[in-house]
Amino acid sequence: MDYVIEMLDIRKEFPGIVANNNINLQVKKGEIHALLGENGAGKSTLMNVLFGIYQPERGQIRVQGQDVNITSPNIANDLGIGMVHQHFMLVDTFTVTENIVLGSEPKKGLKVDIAEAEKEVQRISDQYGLKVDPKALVRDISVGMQQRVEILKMLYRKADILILDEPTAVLTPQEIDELISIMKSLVEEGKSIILITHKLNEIMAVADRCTVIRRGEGIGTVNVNETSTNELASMMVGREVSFKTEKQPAAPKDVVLDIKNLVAKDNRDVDMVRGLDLQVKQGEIVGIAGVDGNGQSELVEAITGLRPSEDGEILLNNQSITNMKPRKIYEHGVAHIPQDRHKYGLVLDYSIGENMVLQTYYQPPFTTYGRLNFNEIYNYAERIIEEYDVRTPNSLTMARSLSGGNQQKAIIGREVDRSPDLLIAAQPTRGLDVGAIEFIHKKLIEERDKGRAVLLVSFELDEVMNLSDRIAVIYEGKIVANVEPDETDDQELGLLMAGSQRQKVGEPQ
Amino acid sequence: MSVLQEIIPSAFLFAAPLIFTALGGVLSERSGIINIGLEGLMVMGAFVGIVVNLELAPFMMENFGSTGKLLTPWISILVAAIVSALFASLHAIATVTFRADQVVTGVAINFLALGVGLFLIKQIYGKGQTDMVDAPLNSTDIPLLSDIPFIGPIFFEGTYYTNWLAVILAFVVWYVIFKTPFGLRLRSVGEHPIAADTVGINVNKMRYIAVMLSGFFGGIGGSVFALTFAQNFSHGTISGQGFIALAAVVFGKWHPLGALGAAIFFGVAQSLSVIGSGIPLLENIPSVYLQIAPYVLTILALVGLVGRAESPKALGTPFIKGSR
Amino acid sequence: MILQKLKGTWIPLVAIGFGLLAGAIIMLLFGYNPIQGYIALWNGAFENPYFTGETIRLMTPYILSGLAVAFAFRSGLLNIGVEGQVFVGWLAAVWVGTAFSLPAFIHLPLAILAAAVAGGLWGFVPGYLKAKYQVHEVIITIMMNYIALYSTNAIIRNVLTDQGERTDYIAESASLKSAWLTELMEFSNIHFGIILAIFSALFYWYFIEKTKYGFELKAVGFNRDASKYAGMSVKRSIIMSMVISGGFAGLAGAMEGLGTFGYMSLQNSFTNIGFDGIAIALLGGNTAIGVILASGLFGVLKNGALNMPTSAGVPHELVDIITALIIFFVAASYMIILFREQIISMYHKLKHKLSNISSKEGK
Amino acid sequence: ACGTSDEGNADGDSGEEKNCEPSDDAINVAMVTDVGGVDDKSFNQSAWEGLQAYGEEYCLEEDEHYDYAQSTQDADYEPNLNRLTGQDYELVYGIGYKLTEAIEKVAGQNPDTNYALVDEVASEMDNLTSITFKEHQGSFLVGVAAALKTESNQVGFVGGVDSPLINKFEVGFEAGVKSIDPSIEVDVRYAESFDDAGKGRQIANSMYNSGVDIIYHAAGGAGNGVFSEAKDIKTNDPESYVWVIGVDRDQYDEGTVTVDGTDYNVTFTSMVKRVDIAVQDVAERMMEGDFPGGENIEYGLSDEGVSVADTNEEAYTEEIATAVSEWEQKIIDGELDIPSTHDELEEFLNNL
Ligand SMILES: Nc1ncnc2c1ncn2[C@@H]1O[C@H](COP(=O)(O)OP(=O)(O)OP(=O)(O)O)[C@@H](O)[C@H]1O
Ligand SMILES: Nc1ncnc2c1ncn2[C@@H]1O[C@H](COP(=O)(O)OP(=O)(O)OP(=O)(O)O)[C@@H](O)[C@H]1O
Ligand SMILES: [Mg+2]
Ligand SMILES: [Mg+2]
Repeated sequence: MDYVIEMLDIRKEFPGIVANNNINLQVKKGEIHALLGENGAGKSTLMNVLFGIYQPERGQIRVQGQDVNITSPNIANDLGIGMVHQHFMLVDTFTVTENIVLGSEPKKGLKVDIAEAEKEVQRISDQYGLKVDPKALVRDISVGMQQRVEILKMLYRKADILILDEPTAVLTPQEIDELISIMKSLVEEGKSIILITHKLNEIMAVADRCTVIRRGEGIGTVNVNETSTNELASMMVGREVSFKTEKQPAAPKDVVLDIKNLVAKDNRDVDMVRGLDLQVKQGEIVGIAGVDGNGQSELVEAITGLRPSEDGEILLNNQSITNMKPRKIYEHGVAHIPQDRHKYGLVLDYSIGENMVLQTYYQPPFTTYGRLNFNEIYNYAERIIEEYDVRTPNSLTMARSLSGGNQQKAIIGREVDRSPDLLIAAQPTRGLDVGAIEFIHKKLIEERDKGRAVLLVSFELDEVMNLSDRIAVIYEGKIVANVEPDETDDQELGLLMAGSQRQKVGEPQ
Repeated sequence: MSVLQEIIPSAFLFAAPLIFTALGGVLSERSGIINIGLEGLMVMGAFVGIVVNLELAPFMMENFGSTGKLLTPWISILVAAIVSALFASLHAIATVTFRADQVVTGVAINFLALGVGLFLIKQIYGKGQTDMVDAPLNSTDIPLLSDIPFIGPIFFEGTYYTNWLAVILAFVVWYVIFKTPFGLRLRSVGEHPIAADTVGINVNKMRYIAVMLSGFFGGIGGSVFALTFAQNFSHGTISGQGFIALAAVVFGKWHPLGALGAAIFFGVAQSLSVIGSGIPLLENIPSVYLQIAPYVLTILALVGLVGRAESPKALGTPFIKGSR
Repeated sequence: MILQKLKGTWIPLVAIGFGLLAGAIIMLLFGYNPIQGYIALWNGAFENPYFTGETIRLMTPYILSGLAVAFAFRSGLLNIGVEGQVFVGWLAAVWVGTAFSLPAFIHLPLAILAAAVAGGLWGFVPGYLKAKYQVHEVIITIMMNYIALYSTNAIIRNVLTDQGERTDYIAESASLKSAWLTELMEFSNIHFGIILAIFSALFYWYFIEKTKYGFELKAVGFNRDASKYAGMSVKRSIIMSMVISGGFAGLAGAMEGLGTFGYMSLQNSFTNIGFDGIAIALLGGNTAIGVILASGLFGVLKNGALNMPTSAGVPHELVDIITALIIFFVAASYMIILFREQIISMYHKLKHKLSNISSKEGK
Repeated sequence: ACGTSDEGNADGDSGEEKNCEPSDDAINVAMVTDVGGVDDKSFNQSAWEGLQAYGEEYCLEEDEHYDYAQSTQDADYEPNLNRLTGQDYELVYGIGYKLTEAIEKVAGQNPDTNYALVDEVASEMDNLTSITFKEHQGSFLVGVAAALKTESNQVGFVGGVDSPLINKFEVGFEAGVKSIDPSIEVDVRYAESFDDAGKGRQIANSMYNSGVDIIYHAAGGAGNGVFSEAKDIKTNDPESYVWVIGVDRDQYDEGTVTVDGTDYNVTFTSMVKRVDIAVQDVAERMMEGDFPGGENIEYGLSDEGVSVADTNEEAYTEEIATAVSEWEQKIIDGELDIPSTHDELEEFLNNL
């Protein structure tokens, strides 16, 4: 059998941790090969080894049957390997084209031939149906387009073997569909794809085969059409998992959050929230469904005081919290799981313990007479770590050294444990594995059942549908529909999110 | 004589060394390496420029007469630039290869340059400062251009080729940074080194080049300063110009033409403060106000006009391959 | 945790070793006797109580300027303005010291306070501009240095004196000097400032490590967005950090005004106390105890350097070179770590070889 | 001690063999520089030359019988004085007014050693003498010369830091100029630094542009900028009429310009301050058992403590020299009191 890629018996260690051990990965030409594993299982590490960013301690790599020694991304490029990294590798201040040609620029005299480059980018993007604006600045484009820029980067370099590390984690359902069709057309062109994802249904939908790794060890490779999501999931976690989160019907009571005619601007001074109304009651989960960039982030930031409200009113338990300082808003009983955990959620250079009191450090018992009480802080942190199953050596460990999933669990523990009246969860499971997702979903429902109001913002329809007691669809800064999850389906939600009016059931807007 | 004709040449003269040095700063910082050592790089440039000039001038004048004398400062500047580039490689080794704190290494560069310069002066000349050079840079009227009415006398009469070299270099650096593949790569390294690495750009090499270029430019700046102003080398020859150049880098928002403008702004502010006491209108203002005027003006300009400058994102962070 | 902290301390020690070694090599290259040179350095710093006292006197302002830089560093700010803050602190201390006649227990604290306040004000400007208008603190602090230099000179000339070169001596009641200390150290200029400096270091440690304010400041230093998210006031932290940093620097000025000199004279250029402070802060890893030790090193080197030309004929600039190299080596601690790894692996290889040999011999 | 010896000056290097024995009654002397350092081309250097000359005269060894300690900051003065005292030097000089406080203190603590302060009057002590110079007298004479030389009737003064000491130069100069012709304008500016040659040059540029043709500088390193500017003007136009008056030492060498093989010199004259003579003089008086403790010896025109350089014979003409020496005589004879402060200047000008 011809394999385009063979990684045999790979071992990669980091100080104090074996990220990959005995891993085998064989990719056939023209297939989409999924790589599955929990957070921290070692998927990205394995791909970074293949792409020449890390050197393995042991093992062998063959490309098109040839033994190779990939010591740098350059060599990987030359071998036709391209990679879209889990965290995008784009320079914000550059244009799309500049990002794509960076490192292999077409020249005219001494100059970068930008016009030629733009033409080429346009050509490739037309060829594969990747809609991008070659002249746009990367910082101004949506995440989905950034994703496509990353793919273009590989295609521009004429890569035949494409590695996509969790490409769908940040995409909207529509964008995911687009990506899937892009991937299919790429393999038709004879390219091979290694796809990392936590979403089993995506694997079922596009992949031909799937290799599973667990805690750094290779578990095995299966043909996708001979397996089921359940089997994949249990291979991955090593036990049975359930997908549909069990929950009782909601029993909503008093209104906790009441937003009236809210207006908020984004960083470029453009109105993003434009007269939005929203209510969340005790004991219910309200899911905000919408395509990224319709004012979700601005809405959450306005509620939490991180962004000024230009107009309208935000009431919490009938008291206005409009334009209060974030600290005052927390003190009024709001908790917030932020959407970007590295940027907002954690001080990566603080210990996990210190991060657990990031909002409450100044209150007793953590501070008495201005002095921090480290015993109290670390005891408290140990309790959260215990309760929320945060996998870390101890509470003195730096937040930076935890895996993404565990960082997220820590944040959720911190926010939930404050017993807020209103819990805002923005993309709480982004990039997490099914085990972690299951855990977090359970926690959110538990909170609801304790009588808290939960506002969920997510780009993943499944999540919104699964968890919410009520779905509010956001479009261009307004709530355009309020629907019950069991009275709607993906199809209809998708249309609403794209701005079409609702016709079937519920109150007309 | 018009006030402009008085202020501009003197401002320009003062600005030229700042422009060179600030361009170096822009290059280095664009690659992500903070360069507080600009002062030290200027010191090194001044030291080498003066010593080479002193040693070379007799030979050149003997063999090539007045052409030799004209050439001497240029050779001195070139040698100073090269030596300073080598000297700056220390900063590169420390910050790039050994991931040293860039601010602190810069401070060390400043100490080291002065220490080495004075130590060697003592070894060479047996005293703490050199004599004045015989072949300094001299002003000239630029042929043709100085005949242009109005503009000519202000910009091209009694000016220095180094002034214009500075301006031209600012445009060259601008072109290089924003138009060439090298510049694109340089900027990517300063903004997102990990991304640059994944497309096969050698981040460390780019940073070495940028820092050494900053030494090269700083060396030009220092030697031009020494060869126009003090014309000798001592502990006080370079007294803060490097820091002003650093300010010009930030003031100019890490843009070569911005740095050019900022340096000229400093030059004008400085010559206003100098000339002010000779202008009847300003004569009665206590001199301290004129002395602090350039610095106060800078602050006001930053607050009022320029506002927030966005530095290269990776500025100050060492690149560790494979880090997340 | 203690082990983790201790792990870092060997690096500066090795760096100092490397720096001195490099200095010795330079001395050999240029025909000086390094042993004599270093003996002269040592004697210059410690030969008798007088010089020891002078060394301590020299390190006193360094402790404070080091703390000033370190404090700002901790909240992610680079205070290059310590030079200027030292000047205004010095001036304020001397001003209060000369203008009033008060009992010592009021006068001295008042003069010290004035210095801290003046330095703090000088730090407030860049802090405020950074917080409010987002202008880079580096450039503002550089500008503020020059403004301080020229304004203090103007005030000395026009306000504190009638076109004089230096102010009057401060009143006895505002002086940090004490007959007792002076006698103990054979008339050296050591003064009680050292105690103030050490207390400041204690304060620094307590504030940064143990209080909620320190917690907030460090969080802002590490991650502004997360701090803002967590409800901390980023602006207030930035301003507070620059003010306190400037306050430390002002105290360093008070050491000169109330301790070493007892007056302030027209300044021709900067004192370097602030620039040295940057190096000291790093050398000390931005910790209180580290800053004290690093200041000690600077005190010894600078004071000892003065003795090198007269006692060993070595130009004192050599010490500047050595100091710079030490800073380099500390900054590039990664090099030292690599160096250690190299040595360890060499040691293991050697051991391996030796055991191979011995096992062969065994056969 | 350091490196190669400079052309022929008595560096005292161990290299050269001496064919004489140190004189028995010679005393061991040393000096502490201010931050300018021993090579400042100014009074520190001049003082050291005085000590070297003294060493030469009595066949002494540097480092053993005479030496200097260099200060890098103001706080170094006292330790340096103490260090030299501890090394058993019998007479220790402090060079520069900045050492006043330090030397007073050290002298008080070490009654067995003698001290001498240059450039400032110290408080009275048996083992401390003060050496000052009547810079205003010398400055007056170069002012006279400048007034006779100027064609534009505009002259300039560039000072380092505006301070009483530098004011003496300024005031004397202005008095001299106005004594010849009260209508001559004197443009006075300060660089506010002794180091910043850039500023010195910009000031000079501005002055020459505004018509000044002679600049007297008392600005140390910043004064180099004045020379640079004048030399640049001269290089471009050898016919141009620009002059610099040097300070402290004869700055003739600083003024040389070669244009197309012809040598010119922009140094019109210099106000020379003979610290070397003064230093040697005090040492010799101590040798003779006549240490002037508690006194202030003021070196002026009469004892050649200050003088006017006449090296540039072409510029500093016979005529000017004659006129200057007439004024000099008047001063020496006490017929004329030269002002040394702004207040005195005002009075002086009123009486013209
Ligand atoms: N540069 C590194 N230094 C130290 N440890 C690392 C490094 N990179 C990864 N690790 C560790 O190696 C293990 C595997 O990480 P990796 O990023 O490969 O996981 P992953 O399977 O991609 O997880 P996720 O789904 O969260 O992206 C984790 O425990 C991680 O903490
Ligand atoms: N990324 C950054 N780099 C440099 N400085 C920053 C950065 N982010 C914030 N700052 C500084 O922090 C200051 C405070 O930020 P911001 O304007 O977000 O404050 P705020 O919390 O909204 O305060 P307020 O509620 O009082 O308006 C800014 O003015 C800026 O000087
Ligand atoms: Mg991953
Ligand atoms: Mg705000």
